Amino acid sequence: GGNDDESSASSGDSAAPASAGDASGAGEEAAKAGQDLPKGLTAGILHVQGTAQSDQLIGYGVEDALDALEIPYSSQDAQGNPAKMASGLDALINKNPSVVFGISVEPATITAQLKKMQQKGIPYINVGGTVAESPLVALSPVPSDYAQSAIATQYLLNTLGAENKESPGTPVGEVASFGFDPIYSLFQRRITFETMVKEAPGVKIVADHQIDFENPTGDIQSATESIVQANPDLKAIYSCCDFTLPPIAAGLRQAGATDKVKVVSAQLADPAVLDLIQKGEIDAVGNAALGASSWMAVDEFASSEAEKREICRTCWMKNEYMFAYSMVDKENVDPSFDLRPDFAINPLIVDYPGYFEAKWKKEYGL
Amino acid sequence: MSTKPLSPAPAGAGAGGPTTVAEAEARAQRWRGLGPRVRRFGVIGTFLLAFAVFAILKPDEFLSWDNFSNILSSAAVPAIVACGLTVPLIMDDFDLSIGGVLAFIGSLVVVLQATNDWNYELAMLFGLLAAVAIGLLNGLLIARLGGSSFVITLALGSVYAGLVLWVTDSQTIYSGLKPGFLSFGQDSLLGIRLPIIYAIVIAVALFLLTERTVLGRKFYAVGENSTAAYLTGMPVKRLRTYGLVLSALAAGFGGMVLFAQAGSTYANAGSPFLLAGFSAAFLGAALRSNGRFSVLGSAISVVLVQTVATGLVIVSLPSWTINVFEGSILAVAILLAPQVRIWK
Amino acid sequence: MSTKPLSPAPAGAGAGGPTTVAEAEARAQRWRGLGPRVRRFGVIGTFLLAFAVFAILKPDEFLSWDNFSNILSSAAVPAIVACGLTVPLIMDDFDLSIGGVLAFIGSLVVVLQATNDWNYELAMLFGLLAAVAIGLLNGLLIARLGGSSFVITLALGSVYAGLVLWVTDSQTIYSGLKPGFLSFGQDSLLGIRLPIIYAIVIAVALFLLTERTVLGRKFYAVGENSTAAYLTGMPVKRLRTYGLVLSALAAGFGGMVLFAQAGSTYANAGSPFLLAGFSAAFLGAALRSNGRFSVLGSAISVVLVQTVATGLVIVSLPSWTINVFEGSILAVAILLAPQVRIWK
Amino acid sequence: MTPAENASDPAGRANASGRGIAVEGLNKRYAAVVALADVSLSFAPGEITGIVGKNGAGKSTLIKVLSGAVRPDSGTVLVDGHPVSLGQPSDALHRGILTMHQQLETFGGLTVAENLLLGTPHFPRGPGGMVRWRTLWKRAEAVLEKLRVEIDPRAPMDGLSVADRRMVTLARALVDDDGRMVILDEPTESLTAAEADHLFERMRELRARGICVIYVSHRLEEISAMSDRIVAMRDGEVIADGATAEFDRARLVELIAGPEEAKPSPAAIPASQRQPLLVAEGLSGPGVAPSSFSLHEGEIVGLCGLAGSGRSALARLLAGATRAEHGTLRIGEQEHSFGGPHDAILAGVVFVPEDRRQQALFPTFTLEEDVVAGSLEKLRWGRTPFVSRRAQKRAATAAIADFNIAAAGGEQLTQTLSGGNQQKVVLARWLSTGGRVLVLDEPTQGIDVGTRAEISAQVRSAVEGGGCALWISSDFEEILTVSDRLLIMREHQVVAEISPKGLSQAELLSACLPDQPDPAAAEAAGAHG
Ligand SMILES: Nc1ncnc2c1ncn2[C@@H]1O[C@H](COP(=O)(O)OP(=O)(O)OP(=O)(O)O)[C@@H](O)[C@H]1O
Ligand SMILES: Nc1ncnc2c1ncn2[C@@H]1O[C@H](COP(=O)(O)OP(=O)(O)OP(=O)(O)O)[C@@H](O)[C@H]1O
Ligand SMILES: [Mg+2]
Ligand SMILES: [Mg+2]
Repeated sequence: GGNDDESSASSGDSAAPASAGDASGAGEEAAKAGQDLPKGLTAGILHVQGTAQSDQLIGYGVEDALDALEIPYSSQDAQGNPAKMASGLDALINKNPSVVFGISVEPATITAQLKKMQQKGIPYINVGGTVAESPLVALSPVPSDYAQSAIATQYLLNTLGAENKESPGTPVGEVASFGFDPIYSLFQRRITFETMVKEAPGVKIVADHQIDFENPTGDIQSATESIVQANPDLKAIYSCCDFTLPPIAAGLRQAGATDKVKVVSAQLADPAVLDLIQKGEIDAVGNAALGASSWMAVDEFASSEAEKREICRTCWMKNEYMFAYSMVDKENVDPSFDLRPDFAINPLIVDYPGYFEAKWKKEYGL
Repeated sequence: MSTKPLSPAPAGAGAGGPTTVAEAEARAQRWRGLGPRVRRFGVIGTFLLAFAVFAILKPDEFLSWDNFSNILSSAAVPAIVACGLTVPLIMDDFDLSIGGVLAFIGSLVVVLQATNDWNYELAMLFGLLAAVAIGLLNGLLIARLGGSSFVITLALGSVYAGLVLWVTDSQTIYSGLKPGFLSFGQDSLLGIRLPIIYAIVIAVALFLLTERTVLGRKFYAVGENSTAAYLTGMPVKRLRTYGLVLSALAAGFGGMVLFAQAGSTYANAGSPFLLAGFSAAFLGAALRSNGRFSVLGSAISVVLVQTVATGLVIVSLPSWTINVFEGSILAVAILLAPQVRIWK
Repeated sequence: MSTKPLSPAPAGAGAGGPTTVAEAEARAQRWRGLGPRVRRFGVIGTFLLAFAVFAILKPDEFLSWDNFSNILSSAAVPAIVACGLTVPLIMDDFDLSIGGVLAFIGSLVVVLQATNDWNYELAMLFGLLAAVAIGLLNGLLIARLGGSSFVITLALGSVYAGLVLWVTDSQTIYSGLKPGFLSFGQDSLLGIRLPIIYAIVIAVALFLLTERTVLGRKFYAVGENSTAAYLTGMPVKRLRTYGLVLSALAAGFGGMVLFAQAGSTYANAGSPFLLAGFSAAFLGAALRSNGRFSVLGSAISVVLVQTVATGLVIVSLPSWTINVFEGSILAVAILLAPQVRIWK
Repeated sequence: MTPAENASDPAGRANASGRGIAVEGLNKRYAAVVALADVSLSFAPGEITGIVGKNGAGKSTLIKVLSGAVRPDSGTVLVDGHPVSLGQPSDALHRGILTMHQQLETFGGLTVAENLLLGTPHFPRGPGGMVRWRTLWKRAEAVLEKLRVEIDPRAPMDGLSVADRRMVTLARALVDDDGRMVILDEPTESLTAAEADHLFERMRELRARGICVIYVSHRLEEISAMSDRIVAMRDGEVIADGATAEFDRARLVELIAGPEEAKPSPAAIPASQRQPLLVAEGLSGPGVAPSSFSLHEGEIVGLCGLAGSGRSALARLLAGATRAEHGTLRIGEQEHSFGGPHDAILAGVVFVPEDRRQQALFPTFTLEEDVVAGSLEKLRWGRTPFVSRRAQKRAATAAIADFNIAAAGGEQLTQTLSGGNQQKVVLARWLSTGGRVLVLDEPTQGIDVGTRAEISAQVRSAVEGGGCALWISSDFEEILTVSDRLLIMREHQVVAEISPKGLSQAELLSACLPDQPDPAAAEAAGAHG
């Protein structure tokens, strides 16, 4: 450990600063012989909540991508505790890595550490989920919350339309939503949902429940039951995120409304949800291949190192198709899912690991 | 001889000012112009008022059997945990490990049946034994070796939370749970969901134990004055250990019910029960005429609080006002509570 | 009902068996074969041992100025909050509203400058005044009207958490913070980060207040025996109100520092401080020779716990073992602590 | 027989008879303090042993050893000649040794019946360990009946007056008719002669049943009358041990207080010069029916009554701890209506409450901190808000000397002081505040004879400069000697005023009894005195 990336970089090769200027769109074309990855790169990984399946999924993505590049790394798990986010990042910085990948850690809780990293010239890259914008975050190649929410909402509207006996295709009915606005990405999802529903005049949002993050499971389950009771005509529930689904399913089960109320959600990372989809307790979940976020992040970091240029904030976007936004429902659910090696909840639609591994082999000769 | 407390409430909670009961009462009467009859039913009245508002706003939804059953079933696990932790609290021991114990025992039982393919009854039995062992350890460190209950149980709670990650390998376990185990958490008996029945049975059992048996009276004696209890030959350490074992058992059982209800383990399952359990116990104490912790008080408080929370969801207010209303109802109720204490 | 579980007063919880201090000591001596010299430094010794292990395993990282400064700066806001809540705790009042107050006052100050474009100094002043008002309200409801501090502050904490959502419109606010405000949380003085300096100043000020002044002596008197304090002519209600105001002020100031440090508000900012603050206060009390809550004890505990947490992070163990080690170190330290209390 | 010979003998005596309880070579130290130094004693069945000694002499420590509450550093306890290990109180209880400790420790929130019987074999246990409440009430009533106490067994303990609580704990120790030993540590503290008589009756009953009774008291007349044998202790040692007949009062005083004679109290100011300082007219409040009386400058007025007659309630009223309902209270020229103790303190009232443990002591304060707690403002360091450590030390040192407080030093925690010394701390705290009107509720409880004289001298000198004192004491012997005038309370009302001169204790007691036929006679006696 303890390398100084500047010096090792310059000793690695001499044709370095050439392509620093045309950062955007450099991508594949920039692959030239001689642009080897500098030696001695190391990385740190900061988990926001190591017990969360989504966190593990994204984390494994980063780890496997780094393994493919033979970059050693060390990890810290903040266990969802802001104080530990800060001290975990401190510990990572102490090891003087070339880069730190943070898994959906809100920059606000680690501002002091990010400033220090900026001074030391260590880039901080956010992977997995959207966080508040910050100049201290060098890169954030994450799936779009709007997109995930939009496909889920559209799925829901389509279902409601299909169920409409009087004028098929026109969605009607009462829906409820679960969300938590203070988290920015979840706010984006709810707003998308709300905006799209407003355009369907037959659909009415009868409840908008804000999750109690101190006691999410108990709160969601009891709120589900209450909402179902308070709104006997409820047709569907839209939720921001996958962790709400087991308690929502349990609440519906208790209220005996599993069949009556459709449940659709954005974001899919927890395999427990696959089980619920297969059982028909949850109808569909908007999925993005979260692991792709990790590989894109590592790729951009590697390119910037190889090409001796700043990290490009937008270059990853040309690969956004890898997220392969899609709905997982009973028709296409694959419950044999394993976190490794698939990194996506359903059979890979786009084989991004293969793509990047091939690309790196070609560029860096690994 | 008069039975009325006339000496200053001996350094009691909230004492400070009023030296005699009569004086406190007189003073209270002065600032609030309410008749004693009204104040007597202050706490319950505040809640009833809140319920009435819910019932008027959403009569069909709030006053339905479904809603009632929903409230009770949401209250079941918190009530089990709260009743359990009330027992050591009676003896002035804080058991802050309940969150960790709940998650650990629950996960253990799930892992044993799902991963190790044990019989689910055996797994549950093992879970209960493990809970007893945890309680005994707490008792050893706190009652025998004299550690501060607050710090020891907090520390051990963190250990158990770590063990949860270890036994579950940091995964959510949702497959492999035996059907019998799921029925244990999800079935109904005579139209009443099983967790509600468990909660009632446990609350009644612990109520009888603490209020009606000789052992329970000794628990109270230790809580009132542990030196006096020791001097009168009561096995103070053993009694305190019993209390900690009971709370660990209740938390462990609560964990099993929780995961059986949910049909899976999940992360951080225990932590919400910590604050909820203690606030129920303290609210229950404030409701009682003598200000003491009691199993019944805790159980009732859990249900009251859950009813308010559900009612607020049903009338569907903006989310921030839910927090505000919930807090305000609680605060108003508690301010009327000392009256009850005075008038007995 | 005593809510002070650590008091070695006759009815104290930690007591249980031992009638006299010396007797407890004799008994303790019997079961542990350690010399008194060793036990005297039990707690601090356990921590030092842990630190030594960290230092040996990762000398460069653990023993660096950077690490030291990191630990202190992570400990700064928790220490401010813990020192504040210790003051009412000395008088047996639990202030569980600190989490809500911290988030509310912090958000208020951010919103006033970012959304309403106030001068940041003015916003901060307003925030402090609001904190005082909150403390006075707590004091009114608890000390004057006799509500249970545990339940009232819990309830009001929930109200303030709701108000956070209201003032921030449920959004994370990260733009519009004035540069002066950001410097207030992020700059350094003589190479020491400002939050560390604030924490030290506040800890020292509250230490002097509670341990060295007439007022502080009265705080302790109220905590020891509020009836006696009342009969001695001390304005018990006013003193308890002061305590609650001080803790609200500290929490509010902590919130400002937190958000200035972060450069934005964020969700659920307050809740981690609740348990951390109280465990520090209780640990601090267990560390002291007479088992009393003290500002210094709380401040030192925050730093000790933070150091262990950071050390465990640095030696980078699997995450579940971190929980287990953290809990175990705390438990062992506390078991050695009663010795210190006995031997002074 | 010299005390020393006597002290070594009893063990043999107990061994020979095969019955009884003995201690041999007991030693107990607390840091620098020697609480027991090589104590060997034996207690024969059917004998009442009185233990006397100054405060801090080690009496309670001896009792704690016998009851298993404290382990000696060395030495053994022999029961019927066999050494036993009394590791904890239950060990002693199982051997039939029942104890009432000096410190009043009760279960405040539980009922009287539970306080009496919980933890004893007499507690009625139904099927499944359930409490049989009805039996419990009956048994408790029966137990209380033995002491002629009328307390509702269902009443919560913390609603009782100190005297009633004392009676309940006493009844608990006296519950067994077939135990081996009953130990009572200052049982008559805060009891008047009327209640004490019932206690003595019961003690004699136990003696007749062959139970050893050990009994500690600072009331010398009482101990002379009740005990068969007296043991005197000083500095942890037994300094005298013999049949009661061998001790006359003077010898007892010398054994307790040491050779130097107690200073005689300064003479009272002649009645004619006295100005009324405190005047109450028709004053009533919680526990006090309308009462009229006055206290004059330079006067110590004794307030007498049976337990429960409202003396403490009146004291609380005067101290502002409870609110007056009707009537007027004047101090000097000014009429007062106290909103709380702070008002009373401003008006110059100093109040020493009766219930030391719950209303007076700060248990984990150090001796220094506790003694100055009433006069903190005087200890400011200049004009700063800080407490001057030096001033505190000075004040504490003065108090320790003035009140003969036996302690290891100013740093000793008040809860580890002996009972009498705790009381001295409380008195010192109050008397150093320098008020004009002293309201003293059982000020000398638990205090040894030597210091009692000094305390009355202190109070006397405090009132000398234009103050007055209301002195409540259940010890009629004491109240007759200290007071210039006596007020009698019956049924919550001040009903009479008499002069103590030439009054006997029996006469005083009969004046206090509720069915006193002719209060006017007593009043007349007071007026003419
Ligand atoms: N736990 C303790 N720690 C330190 N010293 C103690 C402790 N208990 C008793 N002592 C000391 O031992 C000595 C003897 O105390 P003890 O209570 O036996 O006296 P006593 O004869 O009962 O006096 P009193 O008449 O005042 O009740 C006292 O000086 C007291 O301060
Ligand atoms: N607030 C009150 N309301 C009604 N009765 C009261 C009140 N306060 C006291 N009493 C009555 O006065 C009695 C006397 O109580 P107190 O504590 O004053 O004892 P006391 O008369 O001083 O007797 P002693 O102290 O000798 O036991 C009580 O037993 C009770 O019956
Ligand atoms: Mg004594
Ligand atoms: Mg009295």
